[in-house]
Amino acid sequence: MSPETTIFILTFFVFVLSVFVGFEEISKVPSMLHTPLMSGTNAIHGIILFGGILALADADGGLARTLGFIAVVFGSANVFGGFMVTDRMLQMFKKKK
Amino acid sequence: MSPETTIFILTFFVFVLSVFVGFEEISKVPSMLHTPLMSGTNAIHGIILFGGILALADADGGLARTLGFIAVVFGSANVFGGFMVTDRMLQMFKKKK
Amino acid sequence: MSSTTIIDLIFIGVAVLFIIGIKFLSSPKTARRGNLVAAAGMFIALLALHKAGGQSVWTQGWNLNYTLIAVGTIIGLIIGAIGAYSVKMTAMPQMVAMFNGLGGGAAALVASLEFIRGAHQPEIAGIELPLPHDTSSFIAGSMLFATLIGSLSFSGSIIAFLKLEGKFEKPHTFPGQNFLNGLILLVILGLCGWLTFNTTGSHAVTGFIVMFCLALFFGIAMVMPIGGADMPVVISLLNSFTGLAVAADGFAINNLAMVVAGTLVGSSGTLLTLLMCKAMNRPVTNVLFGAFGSGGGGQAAAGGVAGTVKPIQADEAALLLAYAQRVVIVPGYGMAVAQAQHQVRELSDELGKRGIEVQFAIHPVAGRMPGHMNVLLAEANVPYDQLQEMEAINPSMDRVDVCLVIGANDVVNPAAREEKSSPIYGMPIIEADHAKTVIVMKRSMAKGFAGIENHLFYKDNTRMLFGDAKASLNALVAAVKAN
Amino acid sequence: MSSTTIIDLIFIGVAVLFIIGIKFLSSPKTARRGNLVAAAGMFIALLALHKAGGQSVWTQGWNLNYTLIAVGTIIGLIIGAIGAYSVKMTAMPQMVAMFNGLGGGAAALVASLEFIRGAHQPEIAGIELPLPHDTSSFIAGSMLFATLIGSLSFSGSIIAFLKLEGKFEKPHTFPGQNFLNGLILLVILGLCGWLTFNTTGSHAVTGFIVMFCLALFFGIAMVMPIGGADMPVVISLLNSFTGLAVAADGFAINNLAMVVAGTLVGSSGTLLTLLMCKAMNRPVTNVLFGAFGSGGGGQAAAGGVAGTVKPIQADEAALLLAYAQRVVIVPGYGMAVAQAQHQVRELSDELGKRGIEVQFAIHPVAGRMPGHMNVLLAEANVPYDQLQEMEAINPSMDRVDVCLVIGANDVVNPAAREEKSSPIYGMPIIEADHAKTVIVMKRSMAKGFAGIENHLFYKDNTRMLFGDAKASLNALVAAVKAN
Ligand SMILES: NC(=O)c1ccc[n+]([C@@H]2O[C@H](COP(=O)([O-])OP(=O)(O)OC[C@H]3O[C@@H](n4cnc5c(N)ncnc54)[C@H](OP(=O)(O)O)[C@@H]3O)[C@@H](O)[C@H]2O)c1
Ligand SMILES: NC(=O)c1ccc[n+]([C@@H]2O[C@H](COP(=O)([O-])OP(=O)(O)OC[C@H]3O[C@@H](n4cnc5c(N)ncnc54)[C@H](OP(=O)(O)O)[C@@H]3O)[C@@H](O)[C@H]2O)c1
Repeated sequence: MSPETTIFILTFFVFVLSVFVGFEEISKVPSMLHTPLMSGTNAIHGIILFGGILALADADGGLARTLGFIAVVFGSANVFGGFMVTDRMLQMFKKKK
Repeated sequence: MSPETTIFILTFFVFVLSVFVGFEEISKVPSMLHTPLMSGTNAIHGIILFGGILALADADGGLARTLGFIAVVFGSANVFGGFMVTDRMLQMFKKKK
Repeated sequence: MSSTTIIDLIFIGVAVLFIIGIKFLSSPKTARRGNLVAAAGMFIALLALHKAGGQSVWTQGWNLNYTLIAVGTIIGLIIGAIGAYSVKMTAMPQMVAMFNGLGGGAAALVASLEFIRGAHQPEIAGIELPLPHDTSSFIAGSMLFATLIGSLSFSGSIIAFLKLEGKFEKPHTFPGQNFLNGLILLVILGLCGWLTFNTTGSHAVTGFIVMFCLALFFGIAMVMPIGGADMPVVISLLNSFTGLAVAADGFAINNLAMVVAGTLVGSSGTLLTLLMCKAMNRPVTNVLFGAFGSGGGGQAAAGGVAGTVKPIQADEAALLLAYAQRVVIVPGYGMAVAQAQHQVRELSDELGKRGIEVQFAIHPVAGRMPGHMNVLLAEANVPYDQLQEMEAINPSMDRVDVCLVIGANDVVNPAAREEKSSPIYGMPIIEADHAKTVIVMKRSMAKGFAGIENHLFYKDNTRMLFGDAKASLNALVAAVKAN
Repeated sequence: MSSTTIIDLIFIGVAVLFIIGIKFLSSPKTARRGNLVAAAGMFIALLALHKAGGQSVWTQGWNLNYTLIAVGTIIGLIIGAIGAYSVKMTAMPQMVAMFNGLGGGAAALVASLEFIRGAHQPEIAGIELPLPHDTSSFIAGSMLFATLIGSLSFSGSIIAFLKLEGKFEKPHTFPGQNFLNGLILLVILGLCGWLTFNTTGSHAVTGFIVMFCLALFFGIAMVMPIGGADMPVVISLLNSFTGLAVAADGFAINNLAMVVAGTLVGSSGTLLTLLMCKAMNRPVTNVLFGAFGSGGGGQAAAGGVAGTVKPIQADEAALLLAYAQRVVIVPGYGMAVAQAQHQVRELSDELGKRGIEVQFAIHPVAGRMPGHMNVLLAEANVPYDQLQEMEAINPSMDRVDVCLVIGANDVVNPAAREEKSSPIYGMPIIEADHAKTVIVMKRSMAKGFAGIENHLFYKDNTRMLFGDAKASLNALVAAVKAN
């Protein structure tokens, strides 16, 4: 079996396992955390920034550059903004003395 | 990066994710199920039977054959006995009418 | 071990950090740390970033592209920071919607770039992705999936954002809408199906662009008909969509970290959406396709019910409070609208000074986003341990002298308990009606989000204190002080 | 897609079946189905079994090896079936121990075969395992790990089995034991370290064999000192060990299914072990290295405490029961020893007939294995819904007329609540002493597993009904019928 196929299979497997981990983790979460959790995970998919960077890194031609650039801006806003707004939300929850 | 390394990395990753899945799944289980759960997982690692079969399949020489044979016997007892004893245990738990 | 091996091991570590981060995020004590853990993971990933080939992105010669990357990242950082720190506490959901939309857009663009590139020079695909031919159509498929879902999430989130901002908050519906949407979706899927197996040539490019635009439009068409109050659920759904889009991108450009991160968000987000609907006791389909939610935040017209409404004045209410031993405050959406959280705090302190036991009963879906009340009261520095979950307080409600309902309606509506026919039947409620006396603060007899009558307002032990919550509370505080 | 791709996808499906199986196993309603799901997964995996190379094991020419495989599998099947179906309900833990041990042995043997083969013809390793040189030492490492852990689990489980069978149940300890064990372990690890980087040549083989034997011995030395009653915990630990060994084998022979299955068992087993200890309120280290547990099931000598013991006769006890309204039965290890579950059922039916409300209070660690009481009572067909968890029944214990304690001791010992000094302090107990009257059935004043006095027996509202549980119960039933 070609190593490429194996790699593909394994990557797919990693995907499947991640699905389970994701489900299991959320299964019992208090509703007051729904919004912060939504916001936190939202920040995590900001990893798309890297996709943008990779795409822009070897982009050639105006179109590719423009799209790549926008992707980077969007991604970066998603990841940085996401984490920051989540943190601000969660500050609210810290026990008052 | 050589595909072999990638395969290795990915396999390792699968391992890591499985650890998390295993932990998450058990985290909240009623104590009356501890024993059946122990017994059920015990049956699952009976998959070692396949290791034995593979080893025996291309074994050459008396020693290899003997060890492989023992491994197969052990593994097979583990997997079959494991599932059967678990099932018997769990029959006990079914709601009486 | 070769450096690339190490890099990959680093990415596994990153994935673990994400997993632990989400784990922590799902428990109040560790939530904040969880967010930081995830952020740390993201930072490490950024440093270790490398191409599918293996060479790091940072070690190769600087060029225009890198300038663009730097500039773009910084611009994004600034946008994000301003957005995150300028926004009012209560406006955070729309902020999340916005960021989520941007993420979706990015995912769509990345996928498009790959696809179009592949379409122009097919052979590259072979080099780029160390994947055998028999899966290349899978790759094309995941690019298309990422584009579709990503752009859908982009436009959808923007609509959600605008709705939460109060722009056309009312659902826009017209007959046969769901049918039309279904039709568009069919066309999109058809296009994707065709493109999956025709990835090259100008036709592919054209078809792709059409698909892209249709997806954008579909996002709008999907969210438009949904009532503004249901946006939290919609956002959560779109959030998991973006996650899946990112995962698909990960497959397309063969980036493991993206696959894992995206998938985690996708699956946890899906479950979260379902949990949110469960807390409102509504099937998710009802949220997405039902015309319910039209109530859109209490603006609905008042309706008549047999029974008498017994109004009360602030000073009389103050008396009741001042001589109570145990008071429970039930805040709702109205408190958010009136921005009355600080006055509420003042009142509870005032009562506390007089040795009265004051507690807040928080309903899981009070307000318009989960944790809405917690956020507001926390902002007003109400001690954390004064907040009680619904389940915790209900059993002792009949030992409460005065239950003060501030701008809450559906979450204290006995119909959920008593009327099988009611749309909220079965939703757990805070049993305010069990208290010896109930004082309800609202401006009118208008209905709540669910748009239904509330018999609590007509019960013998209920008094209505009409007026804007903030105004009434100021009056109350003054009157209590006077006693 | 090539056939091998499909096979691999099948294995992913198998892994998913295992995951779902374990998931189901951890909830009472679905537990049995869970076991079947996992078994189904195993069967599919067997059919799809193929070599690292990719060719199926079943499609190639038949030869001696295949005959051996067939014969071996069938022998194992027979052993397993006989073991599984002949064993008494209460002896199931030792059966699990036995099967687990066999699995461990198999894991060790498989790893040894690979290692020795590699040691003889080094170059094979390269062909066999599609792994780059920079990880070959990792492979060697995992072979050694599998051998060490596997054989340790093998011998350890056999000792556990024998102890549960009542052979030298008492812990065998001598001063400096832990020290000696530590020393052996060091030697083993040293050997492994050396072997990891010297995998070839006759020296390697010798060293390997020595390591193997030491590991076997260590397994014995590790379990010997532990009291028979702690065996469930030990078995659970060894179970997760075997899991890890199998996973390591999976790495060694590059079999994904084995890696996943083994790891799942390893991690879930580890957590399960911790949960078991938690239920007994003892740190796991205490179980493994503490001399505690020496009590070994109530054989300890009786001790004197200030206070008077008030014996009671069967017929008098019967009167108390016959005129009670609510009776709670607390079964313990003694009921298991006396095999009195059927008599217990008879009594509860008899009382039920007279309109008396009878419930069973099940302590999580009553008996000698988790769920011990559930299994016994289920065997005697006690209706499932008559069984109450400790947490559920404690709040209402003070509304119980008669609490009938049958061969339970530690799990109803108030010391856990009151005496900071007590070894079981902090363990949640069934609050039998809150009942109006307590009747304790045991043979003597002997201590329980924890080997400590129980003040409950001396309380004013406690009566002791001495004698073997089965005998006493028969007397009771007769007397109740007489009334
Ligand atoms: N939390 C979530 O995640 C979420 C998400 C989507 C939907 N929902 C839904 O939202 C509802 C929440 O229930 P709720 O009781 O919190 O709110 P509600 O049922 O929507 O009722 C809010 C009430 O506050 C009153 N109000 C509005 N502005 C006010 C002001 N300035 N001063 C005083 N009162 C004011 C309104 O009556 P007047 O107009 O007469 O003043 C209205 O009846 C539930 O039906 C829930 O399912 C919740
Ligand atoms: N469940 C588990 O997984 C597990 C595992 C390991 C350890 N443990 C420990 O085991 C203990 C369980 O507590 P437990 O109260 O169930 O049992 P226990 O504390 O061990 O007490 C059992 C009592 O039953 C009596 N008994 C023995 N044979 C009898 C017979 N034939 N007829 C009547 N009485 C008889 C004994 O007193 P006489 O000799 O006077 O009759 C003894 O005091 C806990 O300490 C727990 O931590 C539990």
